[in-house]
Amino acid sequence: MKAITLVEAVNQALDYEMSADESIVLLGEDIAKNGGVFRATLDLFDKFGAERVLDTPLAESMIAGIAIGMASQGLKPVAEFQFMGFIYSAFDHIISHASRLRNRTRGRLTCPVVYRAPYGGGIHAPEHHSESTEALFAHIPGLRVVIPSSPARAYGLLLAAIRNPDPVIFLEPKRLYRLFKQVVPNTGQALPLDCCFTLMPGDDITLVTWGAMVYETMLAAKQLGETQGIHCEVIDVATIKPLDMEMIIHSVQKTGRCIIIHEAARNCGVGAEIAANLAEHALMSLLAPVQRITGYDTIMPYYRLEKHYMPSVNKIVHTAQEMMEFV
Amino acid sequence: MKAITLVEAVNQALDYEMSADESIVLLGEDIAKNGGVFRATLDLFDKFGAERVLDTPLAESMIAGIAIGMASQGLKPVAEFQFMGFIYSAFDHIISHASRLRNRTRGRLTCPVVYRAPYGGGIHAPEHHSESTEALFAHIPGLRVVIPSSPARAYGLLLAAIRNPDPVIFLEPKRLYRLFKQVVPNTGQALPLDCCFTLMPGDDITLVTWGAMVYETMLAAKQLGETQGIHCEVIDVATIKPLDMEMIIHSVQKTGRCIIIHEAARNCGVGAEIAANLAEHALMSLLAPVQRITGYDTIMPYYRLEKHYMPSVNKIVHTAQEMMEFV
Amino acid sequence: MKQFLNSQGLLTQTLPELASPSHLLQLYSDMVTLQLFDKKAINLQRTGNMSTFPPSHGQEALFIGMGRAMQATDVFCPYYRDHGTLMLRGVPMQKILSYWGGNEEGSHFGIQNQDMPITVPIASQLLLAAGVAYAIKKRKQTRAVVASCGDGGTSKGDFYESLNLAGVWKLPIVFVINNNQWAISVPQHAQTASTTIAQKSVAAGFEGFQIDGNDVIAVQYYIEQALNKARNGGGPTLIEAITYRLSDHTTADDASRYQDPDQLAQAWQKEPLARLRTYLKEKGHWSAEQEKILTEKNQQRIQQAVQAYLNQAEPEPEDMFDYLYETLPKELVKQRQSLRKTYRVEA
Amino acid sequence: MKQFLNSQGLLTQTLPELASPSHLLQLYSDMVTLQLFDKKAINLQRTGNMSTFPPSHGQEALFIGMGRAMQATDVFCPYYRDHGTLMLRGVPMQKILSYWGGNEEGSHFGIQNQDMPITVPIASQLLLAAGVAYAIKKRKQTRAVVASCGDGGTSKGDFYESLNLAGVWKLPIVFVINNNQWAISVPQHAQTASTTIAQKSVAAGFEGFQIDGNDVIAVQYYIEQALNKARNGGGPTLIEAITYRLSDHTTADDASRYQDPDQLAQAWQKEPLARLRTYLKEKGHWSAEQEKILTEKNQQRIQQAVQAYLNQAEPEPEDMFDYLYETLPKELVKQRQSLRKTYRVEA
Ligand SMILES: Cc1ncc(C[n+]2csc(CCOP(=O)(O)OP(=O)(O)O)c2C)c(N)n1
Ligand SMILES: Cc1ncc(C[n+]2csc(CCOP(=O)(O)OP(=O)(O)O)c2C)c(N)n1
Ligand SMILES: [Mg+2]
Ligand SMILES: [Mg+2]
Repeated sequence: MKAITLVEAVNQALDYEMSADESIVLLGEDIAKNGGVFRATLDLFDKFGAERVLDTPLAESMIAGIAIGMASQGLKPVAEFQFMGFIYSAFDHIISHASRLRNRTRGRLTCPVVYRAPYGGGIHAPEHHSESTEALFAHIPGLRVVIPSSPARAYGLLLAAIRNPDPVIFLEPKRLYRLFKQVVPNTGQALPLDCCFTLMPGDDITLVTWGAMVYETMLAAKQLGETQGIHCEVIDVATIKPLDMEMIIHSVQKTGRCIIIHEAARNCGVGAEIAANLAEHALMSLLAPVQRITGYDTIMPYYRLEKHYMPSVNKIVHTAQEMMEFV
Repeated sequence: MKAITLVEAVNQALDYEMSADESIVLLGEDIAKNGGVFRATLDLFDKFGAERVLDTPLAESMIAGIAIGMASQGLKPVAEFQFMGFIYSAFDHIISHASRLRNRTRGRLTCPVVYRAPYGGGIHAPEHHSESTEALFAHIPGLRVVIPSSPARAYGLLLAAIRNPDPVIFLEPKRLYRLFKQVVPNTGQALPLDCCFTLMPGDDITLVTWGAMVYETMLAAKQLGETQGIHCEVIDVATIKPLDMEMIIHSVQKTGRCIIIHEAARNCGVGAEIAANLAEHALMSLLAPVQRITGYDTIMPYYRLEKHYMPSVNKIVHTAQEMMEFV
Repeated sequence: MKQFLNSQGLLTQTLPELASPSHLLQLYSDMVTLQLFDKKAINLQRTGNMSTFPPSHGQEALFIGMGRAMQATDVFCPYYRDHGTLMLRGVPMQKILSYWGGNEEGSHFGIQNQDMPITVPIASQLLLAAGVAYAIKKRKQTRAVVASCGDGGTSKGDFYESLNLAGVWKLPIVFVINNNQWAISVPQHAQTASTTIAQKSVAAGFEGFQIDGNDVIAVQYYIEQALNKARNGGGPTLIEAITYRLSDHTTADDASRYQDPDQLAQAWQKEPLARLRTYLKEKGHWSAEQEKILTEKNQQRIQQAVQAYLNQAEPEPEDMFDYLYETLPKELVKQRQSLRKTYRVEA
Repeated sequence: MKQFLNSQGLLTQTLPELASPSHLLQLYSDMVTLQLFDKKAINLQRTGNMSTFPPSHGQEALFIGMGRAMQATDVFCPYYRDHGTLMLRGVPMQKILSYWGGNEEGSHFGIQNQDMPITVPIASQLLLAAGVAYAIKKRKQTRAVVASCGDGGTSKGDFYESLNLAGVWKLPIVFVINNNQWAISVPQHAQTASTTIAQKSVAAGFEGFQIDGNDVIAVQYYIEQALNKARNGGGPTLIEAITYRLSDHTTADDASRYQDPDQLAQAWQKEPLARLRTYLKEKGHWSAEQEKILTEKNQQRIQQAVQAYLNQAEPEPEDMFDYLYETLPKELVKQRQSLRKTYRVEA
């Protein structure tokens, strides 16, 4: 079997599920003939036709809103926002309607929508093309927020997201779209939407991360293990909402130390929620203050400076070393 | 001098500053002849005329966007969103432009806008009229977020917000609009936009809160002090962004205990940021895990149940007692 | 402005087939019901039994005609003032009261129904409606969507985005704008410089026209026509119904702050019930006696609904968790338990 | 479609006053500059010296005519493809390169200027522009705003909200839509069912018309007219300029995936530079020799800008903090220090 990239895994999941389930429709800008600007929907227009793969007019509020209307009729729309930075005008529909339709109608109508968007920085894109504002969605009751960090998890989590009867924000770390490949059997096997993934076991420090930062975190963990004998447990949160704190707390109770790494701005980022939970539920296990390594509380700079904005392997290694020395 | 309500204090601040500064314009829905649905702009249309007090067409994205354009020309727009629940379609302009204009142009253009909105629950309003999603703004670099909790602070902080050369989200706890009165001298004296207010000194527990919950927190603190000899230090955060963690940490280093109380949903609320900071910077002072008393991670229910959603005096008292017993 | 019955109760063109005497009596009766219901609801608000309520006065013909124009299998996407239409869609009065009385049961509707719940953020329902219309079109069903909105709502981007999509995808949808001349305190001429709202459809490349929204016959007839067109693949229509808000915006509003009393008095001359009553009386189909019976029958029905509303059990606090997700995430199960505990402690 | 010079280089109506031979030479020269600049920028991208770039090919007449129509005191609110106009507004080429080269210095513009920076979220600039126009109107200045947008952008709510406000507030603003037939891969007929984009102004109650966006004379003339109207209290105008995107959407795009080569070949027949060259040659104002000199002069100027761009210092990492707020909050001062430290450590 051929190894595939993360974006190919997204395509494979869409293809698999569209073949299995007639009610799925895709919609977005440039997703039909063009196959999406990142080619996530490549060939699906040819395969499933113009009634199931819809190029919409250019309007994000519209994309979000019509998807909800479609879903209320039993379709399962998978809507693509071309970049996460263009999702903001769709907020009203996501917050006011998608997240609430089931609750508001006491289950009379439901909203099985998946909102996909490429997210995060690191590809030298223009302004607004490198956003990582997952925390905004994580604060909204009624939503689920999912972020895969490997081809296999992209495949399994996207299948789960589509099958889930409630709205899911599915953010795809675009820096990883083509960074590495994996063999991903096209078996239609979904992954759970409510638990973290332990990517590496370790006893000294728990490194909690998601999205593209999983990549740097794994490199740092390997380096720490190999060169300094510091054994990190690496957790890919993957399902940002609901947050599987049990697994994280369990790990921190074992290691006594925790570093949370994310690309988004620090203030009120998802890292804060994790750290707050640790302060509430694992206080007595902590051997050192919980650290967050995050993007700065600045606007993601134009691309010349983006590498300075994003957490680096060095910084993770350095923070881990300091933490081991804390007494 | 006559004591005034919080909403009257807002009006007084607008009136004072509009008299002093020609460049201020007000805009929003129903703010002119009608004086705003809460009467925050009462009489200002008559006093300052149709060129400075503008009823806009009904469109929040528009209100947010034109305010930025006005500001770039040196006007100082104070825009009202009728309720915070209708601000979401304005997110794109607030996030993509208001917060970035100065940075993007390296200071060539600036954005001295104040976005006001009544916020929070507790007045038996219809759906979408009881939102408290301040955390969403707190995550956005380039913004300031201010929430007064008394007539005097509404007056002083609103003056400061208007005078500040950068965009400010100014959220007015509508439950407090007419709940109590204070004498507020109309001296034009602004309050600082970067520090908390200690409303009550105490040695046992630090209670950190803002907005309408200041009211319940003060009642709880009094009750705890009078009936059980538990002395709470009550901090009104007031300026949610930037967050004055120094004052909070200082207090917690003294008391060793902290309860954070807010009305907004718990997950990724501003309380998480405060707790995370305490876990990072005051870990060794903590005698008990930091607690958050917040709204649930549910949609603010229609008004029959809103009292069950919001933190109560009882719950604060109860949590404080438990915390004192923690060993 | 398309019309059959003018404000003097005189015909301005031949009546359409639907306007049989019995049907006109039905329409009249529906309007009376709505009017009495609204008075009662305002009363409930004044007596502290409801928090806010947006009355229908002056727009009864629109709400009723729209309801009667739709078929059961069509889908209605209402705005917050549309309870008159919702009642004809089968939503019990008690549910309308529940909705404005702060209980989600009101949005459940209590019946099997695919209509959207009341949508508070202005004009957002129009995009939901376009999505519904696409689902109908994709499945080649002969159903259509009515998407309703106020004049103020036509200033929102969502209005235009929805029209534009409906045009380019030729969706089976009828947009009905209740132009009641006001958006709270903002008069229509402060919303837009376009002479009519109907002409806004030019921007989306399909037909739009004005109807007399105080003429219940015109309302039903032209919406029916547009729905037929939509069901048969003819695409969208924008209908601007001219009405007047003969009341405060809601019970929380005081229109005397901003409204010219003369304008209001003039608008009363065009009120929708009087003209139909005049016409029916003229034709010998209606009498004071019948009016009395109708009123009494309605009062009873409304009183029953009000009693049911007042007697209904308070919702359970945990309800706020129970419809959030199909499966409640474990963290929320804990929160739900904690709510239960707090509730017990405080009770 | 208003036009002076057709694609054969023939006049279709008497030339306006502005079209003196020397001015036509200027316009031609501007277009050549832009075309050469774009080729160079694409080259920089291909050689790894720039990340993404949106070329002007096929739209040079629009960008140049629009720039020449404006007065210095007017305000320009561009979209991301408008660097041709920005150059005429006084923004140095080096700054344009910096912008697309990932450096905020490009949005500073390097000059005193109230024009908006390039606005990436589609159509959002139109609302900023309406706000600018209100400020101008309030202060009773005789200035006006040009707000520019692509055809795809007219599907966004912001477009309509801005038009609607401009109409009802009678703002001094000219909306110029570059209808280059494509929004990335989505053709114009998939954006809207309205026959023209110009007619969308009907929804907002003011004038709209189409111009030949490949005719630089028409572009300058009609935008000037509309600006004069705006400056003199006549309110807004919507101008749809018909062009064609004779290139990929950006350097990141591959138009051959979705574009019919015949359509492209046809569009080349209407290309804006050729017709003006033909006309000028015909009239004896232009020669191959002059073309050569012009090209060389431009190449030099562009090369200088490119060198300056390539040689310019990298921005300092702390820059990301230094323009965020007028006064940096203390928490951010700490973050700035930490960045400095990390930077030193890693360097
Ligand atoms: C997006 C949004 N903004 C503001 C409001 C507050 N609001 C409620 S009704 C209303 C006026 C609506 O006027 P119109 O659309 O004409 O409908 P009408 O009430 O006249 O029937 C406003 C501004 C809202 N519900 N939604
Ligand atoms: C709000 C928003 N959505 C999506 C995009 C991504 N995007 C960039 S250009 C483009 C197409 C724009 O087409 P058009 O407005 O016709 O301008 P053109 O590029 O053809 O000049 C899209 C979808 C964006 N920049 N902003
Ligand atoms: Mg109205
Ligand atoms: Mg285009």
